[in-house]
Amino acid sequence: MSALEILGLSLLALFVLAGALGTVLSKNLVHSVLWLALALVATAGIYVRLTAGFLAGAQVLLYAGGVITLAIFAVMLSARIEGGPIPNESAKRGRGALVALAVAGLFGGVLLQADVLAPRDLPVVDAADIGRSFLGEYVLPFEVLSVLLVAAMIGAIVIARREDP
Amino acid sequence: MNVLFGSPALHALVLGVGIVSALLGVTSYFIWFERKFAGRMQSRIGPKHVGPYGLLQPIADAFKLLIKADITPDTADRALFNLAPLLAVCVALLSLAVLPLASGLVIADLDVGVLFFLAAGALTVVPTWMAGWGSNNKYALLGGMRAIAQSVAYGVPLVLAALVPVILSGSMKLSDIVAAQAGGHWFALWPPGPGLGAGVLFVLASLAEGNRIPFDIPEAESELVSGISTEYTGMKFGMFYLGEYVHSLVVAALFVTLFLGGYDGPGPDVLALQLLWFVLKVSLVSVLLLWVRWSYVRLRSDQLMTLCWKYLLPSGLLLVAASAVWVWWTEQGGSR
Amino acid sequence: MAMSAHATAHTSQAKAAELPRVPTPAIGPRANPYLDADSFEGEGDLMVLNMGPQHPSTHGVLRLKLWLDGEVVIKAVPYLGYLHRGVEKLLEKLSYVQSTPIVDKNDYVASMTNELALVMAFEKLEGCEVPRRARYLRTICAEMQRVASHLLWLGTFALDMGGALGGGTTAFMYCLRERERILDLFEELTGARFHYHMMQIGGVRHDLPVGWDVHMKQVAADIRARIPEYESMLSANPIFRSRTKGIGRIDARLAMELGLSGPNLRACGVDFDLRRSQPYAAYDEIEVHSALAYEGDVYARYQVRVAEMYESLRIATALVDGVPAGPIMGRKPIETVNAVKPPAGEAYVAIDSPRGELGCWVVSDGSPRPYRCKLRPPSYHALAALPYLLPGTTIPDVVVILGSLDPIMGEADR
Amino acid sequence: MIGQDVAQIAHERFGLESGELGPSVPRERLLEFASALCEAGYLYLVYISAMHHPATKNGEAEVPARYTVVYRVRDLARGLEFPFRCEVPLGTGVPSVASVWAGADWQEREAYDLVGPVFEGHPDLRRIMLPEDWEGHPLHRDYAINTPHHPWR
Repeated sequence: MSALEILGLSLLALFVLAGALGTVLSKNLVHSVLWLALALVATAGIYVRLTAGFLAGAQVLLYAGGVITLAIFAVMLSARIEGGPIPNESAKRGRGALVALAVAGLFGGVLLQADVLAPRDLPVVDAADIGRSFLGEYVLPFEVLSVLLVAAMIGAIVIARREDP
Repeated sequence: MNVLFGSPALHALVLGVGIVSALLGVTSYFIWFERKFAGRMQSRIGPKHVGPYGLLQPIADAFKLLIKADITPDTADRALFNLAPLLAVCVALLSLAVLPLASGLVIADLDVGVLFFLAAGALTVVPTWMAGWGSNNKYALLGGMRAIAQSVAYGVPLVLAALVPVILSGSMKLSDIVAAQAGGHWFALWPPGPGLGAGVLFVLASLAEGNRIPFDIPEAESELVSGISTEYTGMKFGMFYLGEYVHSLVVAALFVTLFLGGYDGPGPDVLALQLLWFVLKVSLVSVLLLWVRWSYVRLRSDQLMTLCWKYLLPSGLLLVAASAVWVWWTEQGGSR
Repeated sequence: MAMSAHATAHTSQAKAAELPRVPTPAIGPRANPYLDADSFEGEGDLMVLNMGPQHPSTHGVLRLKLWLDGEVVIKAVPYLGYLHRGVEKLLEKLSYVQSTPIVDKNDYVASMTNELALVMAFEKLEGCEVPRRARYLRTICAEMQRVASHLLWLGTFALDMGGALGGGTTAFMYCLRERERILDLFEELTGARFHYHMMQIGGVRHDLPVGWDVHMKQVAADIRARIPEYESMLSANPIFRSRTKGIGRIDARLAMELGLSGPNLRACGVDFDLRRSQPYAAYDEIEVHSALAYEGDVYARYQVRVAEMYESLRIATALVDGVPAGPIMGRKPIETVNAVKPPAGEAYVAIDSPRGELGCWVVSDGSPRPYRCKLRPPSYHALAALPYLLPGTTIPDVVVILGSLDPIMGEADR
Repeated sequence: MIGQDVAQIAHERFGLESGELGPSVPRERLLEFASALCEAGYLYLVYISAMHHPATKNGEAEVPARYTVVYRVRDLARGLEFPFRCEVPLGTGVPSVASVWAGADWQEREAYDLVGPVFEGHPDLRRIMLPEDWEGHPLHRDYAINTPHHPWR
């Protein structure tokens, strides 16, 4: 890896970190959602660096375009939307930090064992390969997942439907 | 990857700066053209005082916007309010990265070009909503909420419409899609059904995602005063304006690339000629869009949703299925 | 000419026999939309939106306080008075002669009709006869004014539909282009383009200039040929139809109780036209076919107004050919401010202005100033329908419904 | 055209004589009279207005200050009109006819705002033209033209 690439990757990592911290630490719920958007888009940038372009595109399209939008909807529907900022009081910060530290330790341990810093050639996975593996090797999990999603969707409609016709 | 200037990084840098500045210039004159065009449509003249035929009007407008008072409301969410116009322009410019203007003349010919464009389109809603929320104005908030609903809804038919050329060409790389249409096999013309249908769907959904008339309900000046841009003044307002026009030009360019053969046209494959064909096609599509814009009144927000979920989405699914069947049939032995 | 499909016409000859007898439902307590107007005990959190008085689509300075659930209006309360200029008080302080220019500014897009109602009330009070030529000129002016007013309405209505930077402006520009030609006609006749001061007690102020009739007929023919173009741009457009049909429906009974008049009333299927039931000016000499629609929704009001434009052009063209010779004033010239002194008494005169029944109720105590002068503005009555029409609609519909009632705040607030 | 049918009703049921200006209905029977009109087909409310007469001396007899509230209704099907009025001394309310004709709501509000009579039983009697904090009623004959008022917000 060249120095430039390391710099770029660290910058992206910094963005992800800032986004994640902003999400949990921001006092304003709306800001939290937007920090989350930053974290998600920066993650997509890391995917691009890892030559997983398809994954990056899907990440932005689904997470930044879909999930963030739904999060905004959820915020708007649950809070009174007139006037000033919507407060975001995080409860039990200490325990949260503890869990976060534990997770970080876990990931760190795994990463150190996996020897990620060793230089190697990244395999180029293009969209066609992903498509083939979805419809070939992994066709059963893929279809089971789609059935699950359809079931979830039907369930959501059933729950959301009003009692009166 | 076809590289014109030394390393890929240098290539992207030079082309990126060049294309973006060219596009900004083109956009300001596109606005001038639109004003002239609308003027002629409405039996009036349009700008004519600044320079010959009002040609210096865009420059005057830019100066006017720059010297206007830049007001941030006291109760606004300052960070979001000030960041939103900047992001709006940036996001609108993002799609340019994958757009092949001529053979080899592309900033980054990504393998997943179509996906990149769709992802960039999905991002447009974030600055719009930031503006709507950050203004702390009820009209702006309503506009922002409308923008979100619209973007969530119209993202789906947009993906389906863009999927059709991907299926037909077998690639998500925009240069491959253009190559697949070479020699006049434009997807809007051939195969007869799905291509044209998807093209229309693409334009409708992109107009809706870019909040252009007749789908401009987040701005809706007769109802919401000016929607998301109600509180914006000066150049910050100008950036929204610019972003909207850039977006509409990019949509026209992508429509040309995906459905009208991109830079493909009669004559030898030289850069200048390809560029000419591309510009010509984009201009034609843009004029068509202007015509629609200056002829139609706005849809109501709920009608917009009905149109999307009840008509565009099913027809998009149908078009995708039809194009898949077409590809299967041609591979089975039918010939092109 | 393409008269709208649902618009039918009745002639003045057969009016009494053909008029549909309106059913009289039992009178009962009616839910009043104003109850506790400043607060609202609704379910959940409602957003209160003040639409106006500064808003692009409130036709001047109307303020609507809307209680919104998302975009759906739960309750709407109009607030008036932002353009209140105390005209009725002014009329009490000015002499009869001085009053006509004041009311010019009430309905500022149809000035001719304002003056006409006021002047006719004074004439009735005074018992003054108006010569036939003056009555013809008044009728021609009133009908051309109706076309100009409806053209402006059509244009602004298209703007309300949306597209102030799009399709709406295109229709607006076309309509203003035609209206401009009528203003030119009035300028030729009176020297003014907006506030004409054409009518005066006993007749009209200006006689026809030479060649005006030819000019007018040309303008009328041109506009008549162009209106189908606007119809093809608006009512032939599915977006326009889907945004107007079934929206803002008002039933005939409520329309009558509220005193809606003119096109707003005729769009509810009530065939009532002051030009036929109480012919004034020269309407007793010409057949008036008033347009009628039955749905009572926004689209019906649009249809009625478009059909009225054809009819007004026909009336004006027919009359201008037969303008009789004679004087244009029925009394000796008014030379002093206090020259008009009607005997003590009261009079109410109403005319069918472009917006509906424009009435004037004058009380005289024998002095040169009215004791009391009340104007009955059709816009005020039309706005009273808003609290009944708006709940249950969405914000885009609010603008469209308001526009379809064609209120002019200068007239409603006076 | 004045509706003779209602003039007859007014004469027979209420004992009122209606001349050119219509009958003067006593305030106690106003609501009853309005309902009778509405039942007779006079569904269209043309206008409600009011005027104020200051106290005058008619020879020796003193005529107290009073309000005259005037009404005009119409039967659209037959094209007949019928005006009537109600006179009350200052300080006495007039029954509201908003329960009979929905349009009376705004008409009475305007009359109250500009002239001053109070309509009893009105669902929401507020000023409509003038600001809420306005003092006095401008079309009152005694209203001084230089009455101070708060600036319009």
